[in-house]
Amino acid sequence: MIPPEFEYHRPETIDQALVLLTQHGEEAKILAGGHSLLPLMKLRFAEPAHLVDLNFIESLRGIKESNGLIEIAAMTTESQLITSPLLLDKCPLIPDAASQIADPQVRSRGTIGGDIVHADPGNDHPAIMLALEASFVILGSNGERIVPASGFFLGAFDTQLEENEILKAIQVPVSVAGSGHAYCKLKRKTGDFATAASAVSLVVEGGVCKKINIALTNVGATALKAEAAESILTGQTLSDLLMEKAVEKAMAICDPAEDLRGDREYKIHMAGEMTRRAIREAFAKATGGG
Amino acid sequence: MAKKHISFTLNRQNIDVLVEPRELLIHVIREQLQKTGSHIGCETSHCGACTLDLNGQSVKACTVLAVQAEGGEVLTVEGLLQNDKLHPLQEAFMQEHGLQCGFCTPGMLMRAYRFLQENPQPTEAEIRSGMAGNLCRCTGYQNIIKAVQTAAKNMASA
Amino acid sequence: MRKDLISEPSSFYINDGLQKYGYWKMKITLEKKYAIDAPVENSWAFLQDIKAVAECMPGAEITEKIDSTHYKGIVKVKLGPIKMAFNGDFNIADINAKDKELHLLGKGVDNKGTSSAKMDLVAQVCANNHNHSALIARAEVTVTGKLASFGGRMLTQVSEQILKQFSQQFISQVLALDSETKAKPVQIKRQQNSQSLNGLALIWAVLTGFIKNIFTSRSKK
Amino acid sequence: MASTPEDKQRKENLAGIGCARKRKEDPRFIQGKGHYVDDIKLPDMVYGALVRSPYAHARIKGINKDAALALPGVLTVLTADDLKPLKLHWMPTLAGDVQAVLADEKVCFQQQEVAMVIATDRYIAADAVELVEVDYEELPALVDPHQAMVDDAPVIREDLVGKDEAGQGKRIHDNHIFSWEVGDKSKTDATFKKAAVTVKEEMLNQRVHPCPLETCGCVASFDKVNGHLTVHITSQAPHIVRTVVSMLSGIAESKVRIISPDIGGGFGNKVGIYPGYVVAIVASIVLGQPVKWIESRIENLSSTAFARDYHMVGELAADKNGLIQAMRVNVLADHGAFNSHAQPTKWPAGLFSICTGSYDIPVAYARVDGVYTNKAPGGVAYRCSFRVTEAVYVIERMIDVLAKKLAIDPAEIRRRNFIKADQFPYQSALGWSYDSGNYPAALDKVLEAVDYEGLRKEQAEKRARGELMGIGLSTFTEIVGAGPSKACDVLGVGMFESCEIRVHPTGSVIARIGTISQGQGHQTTYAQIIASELGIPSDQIQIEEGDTDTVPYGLGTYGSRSTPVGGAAAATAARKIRDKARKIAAHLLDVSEQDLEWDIDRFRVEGAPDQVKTMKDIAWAAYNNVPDGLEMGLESVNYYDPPNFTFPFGAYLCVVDIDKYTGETKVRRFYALDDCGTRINPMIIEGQIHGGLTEAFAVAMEQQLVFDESGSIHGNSLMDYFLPTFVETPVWETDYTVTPSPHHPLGAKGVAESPHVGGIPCFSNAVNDAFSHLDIKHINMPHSAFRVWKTIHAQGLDKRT
Repeated sequence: MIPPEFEYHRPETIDQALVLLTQHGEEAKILAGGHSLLPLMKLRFAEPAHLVDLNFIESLRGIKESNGLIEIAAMTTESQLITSPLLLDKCPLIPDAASQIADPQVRSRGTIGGDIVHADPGNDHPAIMLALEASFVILGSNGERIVPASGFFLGAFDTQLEENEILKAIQVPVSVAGSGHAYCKLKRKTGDFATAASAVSLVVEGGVCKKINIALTNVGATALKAEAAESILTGQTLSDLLMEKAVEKAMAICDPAEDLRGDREYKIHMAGEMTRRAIREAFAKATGGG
Repeated sequence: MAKKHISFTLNRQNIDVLVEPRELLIHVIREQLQKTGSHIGCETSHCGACTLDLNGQSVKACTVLAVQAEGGEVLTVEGLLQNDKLHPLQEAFMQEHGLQCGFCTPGMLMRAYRFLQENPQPTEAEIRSGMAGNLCRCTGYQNIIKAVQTAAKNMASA
Repeated sequence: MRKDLISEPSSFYINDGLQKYGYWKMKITLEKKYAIDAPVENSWAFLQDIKAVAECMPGAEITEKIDSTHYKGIVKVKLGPIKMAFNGDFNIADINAKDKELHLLGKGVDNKGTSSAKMDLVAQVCANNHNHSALIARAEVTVTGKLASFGGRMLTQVSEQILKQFSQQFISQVLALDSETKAKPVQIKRQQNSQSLNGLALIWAVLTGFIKNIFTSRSKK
Repeated sequence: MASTPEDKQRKENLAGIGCARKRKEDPRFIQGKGHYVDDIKLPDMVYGALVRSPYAHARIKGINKDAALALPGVLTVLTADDLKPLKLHWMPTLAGDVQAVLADEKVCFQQQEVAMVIATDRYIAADAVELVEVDYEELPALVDPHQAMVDDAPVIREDLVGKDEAGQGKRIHDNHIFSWEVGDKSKTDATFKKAAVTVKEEMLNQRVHPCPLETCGCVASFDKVNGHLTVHITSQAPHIVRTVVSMLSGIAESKVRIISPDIGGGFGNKVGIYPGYVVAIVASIVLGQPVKWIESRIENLSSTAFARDYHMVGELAADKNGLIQAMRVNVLADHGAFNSHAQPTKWPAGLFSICTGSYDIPVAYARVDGVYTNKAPGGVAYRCSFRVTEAVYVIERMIDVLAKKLAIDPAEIRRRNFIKADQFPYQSALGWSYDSGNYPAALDKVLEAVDYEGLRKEQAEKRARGELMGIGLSTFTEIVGAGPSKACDVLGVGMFESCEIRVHPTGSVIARIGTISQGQGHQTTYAQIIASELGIPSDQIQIEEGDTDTVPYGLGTYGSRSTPVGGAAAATAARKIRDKARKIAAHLLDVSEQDLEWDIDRFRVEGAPDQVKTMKDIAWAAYNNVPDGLEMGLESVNYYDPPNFTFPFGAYLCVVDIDKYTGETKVRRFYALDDCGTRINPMIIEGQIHGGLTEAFAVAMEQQLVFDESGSIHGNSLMDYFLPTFVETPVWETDYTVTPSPHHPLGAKGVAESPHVGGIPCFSNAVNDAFSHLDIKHINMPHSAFRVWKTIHAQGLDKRT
């Protein structure tokens, strides 16, 4: 379990990092928290000739709010997300989900940007991003572009981010009055990927679900947005009947791979169960019951 | 690959070593610097036996490159003893029988050390989640929890 | 010999799905049907051109023709940060002109000696209505070693993902037979950056140049 | 004698037997000064790394080392062909078989050792492993043991073709290793035929791995100048390693020194002798430099010593009141590619015949057949005595199956069948003589402590509401302390244990014992035993283990043999010293020996309480003033050959709640009462029980080494392999009764393995009990959420109305 040789780069600005990425092309990989990449390198599945370490770029850290948007710099660690007063107040779904990722030590290195860009179907933030309608601020040598989370994830380990681009920040809207969130994740043990998980973000007005986003983790090649399930509930008051209909729709889009966590049938049902629980919990929070 | 000079502090001492970029922090600490208290148990960042304190945070040193410690502050179990006085956690682990084979113990102590700074008066549930990144095969954790509680109590009254 | 000890294992394994009492089926069995907007003659002609089919797959390369049915080649796989290269042997076990069917075997060990991959493929083209054709592919993919232990989680999903891209290539190549000019590769993001096959469908892909479009059924035993 | 406060004080000063004193080994561990194999760094030390097979079964057509050798820093690459001239390419196993050190022409399991690269540092070694090119021709893999003996099964061990035995009796197929049977078959069969009630169930003790937190490894150092070989090694049995190494290498045993330093947990994983050790030793001899080889975690889980893989068919015959009349068990044992399970040599199925458990079963019959498959070799005792977990599982599950069939409460059916307290020593149908026990008392204490009736009532209410709650019981009997040398040996060496004690002139002590601690706290426990026997404070007693140059020959630590055998050796050696001390005291006090009585830490003259000589006084005198005809000095050696095994027992109860929508099982309560006879250090005992229960929990709920049809191993890293964390681990409640062993000098029985052995069926019974109102007789382990849910879903219990 020894990584192969590589050259290590430690840029101090994003521009320096972009130059390095352009210079080394596909031979370069970005090192963020390292808890996905370094194990892959130790297994010798990944052998980048150049590692560009973003850990020392100040501008990639921090969480701030402006114009109704919260902007989370990509290298913000999971533990920073969990303890951010701003997020706890205005976007509690992110700290809630982050606290369910891995373990304390891994969370002190692992970053939100790394989790998103690595796009392992088992990673948690992609579904959270879909549920929050987040956008990604991406920097390349041609400048900045902003890409919505929806459509960003192309497949397992595959996103719209090009090899010479860097995810700079994540933008999420500030949660509005009457909103509720939940992330329900079933896992075998601490440190494991989800067997299945469901992220729900919704807004309730007068008992009616004005808006709901549902996204699923680890039951497909990417995080999945359960749109059909959302439309069942949108504009409705929550009932057991509608809930079951929505859960059925969410299960219908799942296409998980079987592994030691369970077979397809189990995972699909668990995606359904986690969705059911997340909707309930989010509703309860939105209506003051949580 | 060309080796790099890096410097950092290890247990409050200035250190200057020559490392390959790919060298893992745990290997440099254990083999070059001969501080063998931190152990290697799984190599995939699951067991926590290599846990040490880097810049005021608990990290698993099997998944950190030594070059990433450049300019940083590293504290290992060997640095817990100060002025020949054991840390209250060390005392408590002995008192409560919080260790058996001793292999996970340095990582446990280092995580508990940081955890009690993050949360000086934890509940049992908080200890369980706050220590969840460290595996022990011998104790069943119950006595480690007691040890952390005892240390928290002793530190509060000290 | 004790019959009671070697009897059917099934009764042992109460309450289990595929993950029986510690034995897990890693073999991926796929059966797919793809519509091709070209006459069956073209599809059949292309199907027999092993090298052309191989070249449909970025990252795959036939390096040596041993005889008319045996080839050596390399398949490079890229999936996010993961890169692997397999050195393999390919063997055309049977070409059946009557059924327009090709049976291929491929296997290889990765260049680190820690994983292997194997494929058994039967590919068949048939006429569809009006100058159209279809391809039916039945494939079994097996991986062993480190790739099976640590990459198994991704195998099915990734295979499918890759195929989607590959099929676009293949279609354009068959269609190009009509226009007598070689079609340009379909522009897929990954190919701009890499000559590697983006995924674990790998060896399979070399031999399944034939595979296109939509898959119709899938089973995994 | 009346106990005065002063007497009490003297006793306390000893911190001897019964004292929950702090451990003597802890100060070094908590300061990072433990000394484990990978901490060792010798001058000129180089590093070995193994090239392993990606195939479960393949022929090796060629190995090309050129590219590896060309890498700067690579010193050599060793393959089977290099070991052949030394006749070291195969080695004997502890089970009478042979095992390839490096694959000889074919590989028989995935990750089998094919070559070892030696390089100047571990980074270069890791790089070079990839450069060794091995040309394989894949062969069909045999993964399912049930298919091992079919006619056209692939032959795994070509080296054994034509041989009708492989070290453990007659074989009937190329993939067959042995058949072992015990008991009266015809009587058993006859009883089954006429029994009012019979039950039969197939059950699996799945393949698991002990997975200590420290992996296996060694540093081999051959001194070319004087021909001495020193090996620092993670071994639970260093003397056995010395004997085997000497036999293999031809180096005189006196020139081989094996040192087991601090060991980061063993649990059975570190009993065997692994190819990596042997190749490192050869490499050190060839290179004349110290060679370090340390497994990675993946290598550890994939290649060294798994446990269990017992496919069992259990049967009970009973009358209509649930009184068991006969038991029959058939087992198919998957031993992997080489028979290298670690058992006493003559016991191919270990002590499996303890499977009649705590019950008075008149007749029984058990048969075990071992087969080869294309999987890693092993079959070790994972925190248990040899095959005892398997045995206890089958009886503890079967008695629940019988209870269900007869609609008798599981506690009640146990009570009806228990061996009664006045039946001890009890002769079991399968040949054991149980030393002592009081099973009903233990069970009653547990049932009362948890309000068993209340729990059953709650369960009934929950079932009415459609909720799943289970109550599991386990009233187990273990057999530990191997063992009497007339019955037990390892490679011909009897399974005695040894202790050498020296009392220094100023009254402190060093004692050396042939066992080796892997966390059990021997330095403390043995010191306490000797403290009480000699009247010298345990703080002043230094315990040394693990160095074969200084420690007398011992068989090591596994199968809970340290206290039952090593502790007995320590007590007996100490008593020899006390006997001599009595002579010296009599001489000093000028009385006859018979006039003296022992009083905590001194001899006193009977009837003259002021006339005393403390052990400290006597120690000094032993070096300057002994009676005529007595040797100077105060030391002794004892090789203790136990007259019998010991039979610890316990009663456990587990309450689980199952989430019927996810299959997750929550252990709400676990109450463990253990009876290990005399208790030496209650704190350490409790710690051992916590640890053993946690490992039992892991095995019952989630641990499994999984293989696919090509023989690839899955779940072989800590990503998948289940080691419970703080979060998953339940809270443990412990309790005890004390029924001393009549034949052990201290009455102690051993405890560390009971919680594992008794815990596994308890969890499993609890999960099964949650479904006992349905038509489900037995659900196999592991009871992972996934597998439990499959049962729930098949029954339609998760339907929402």
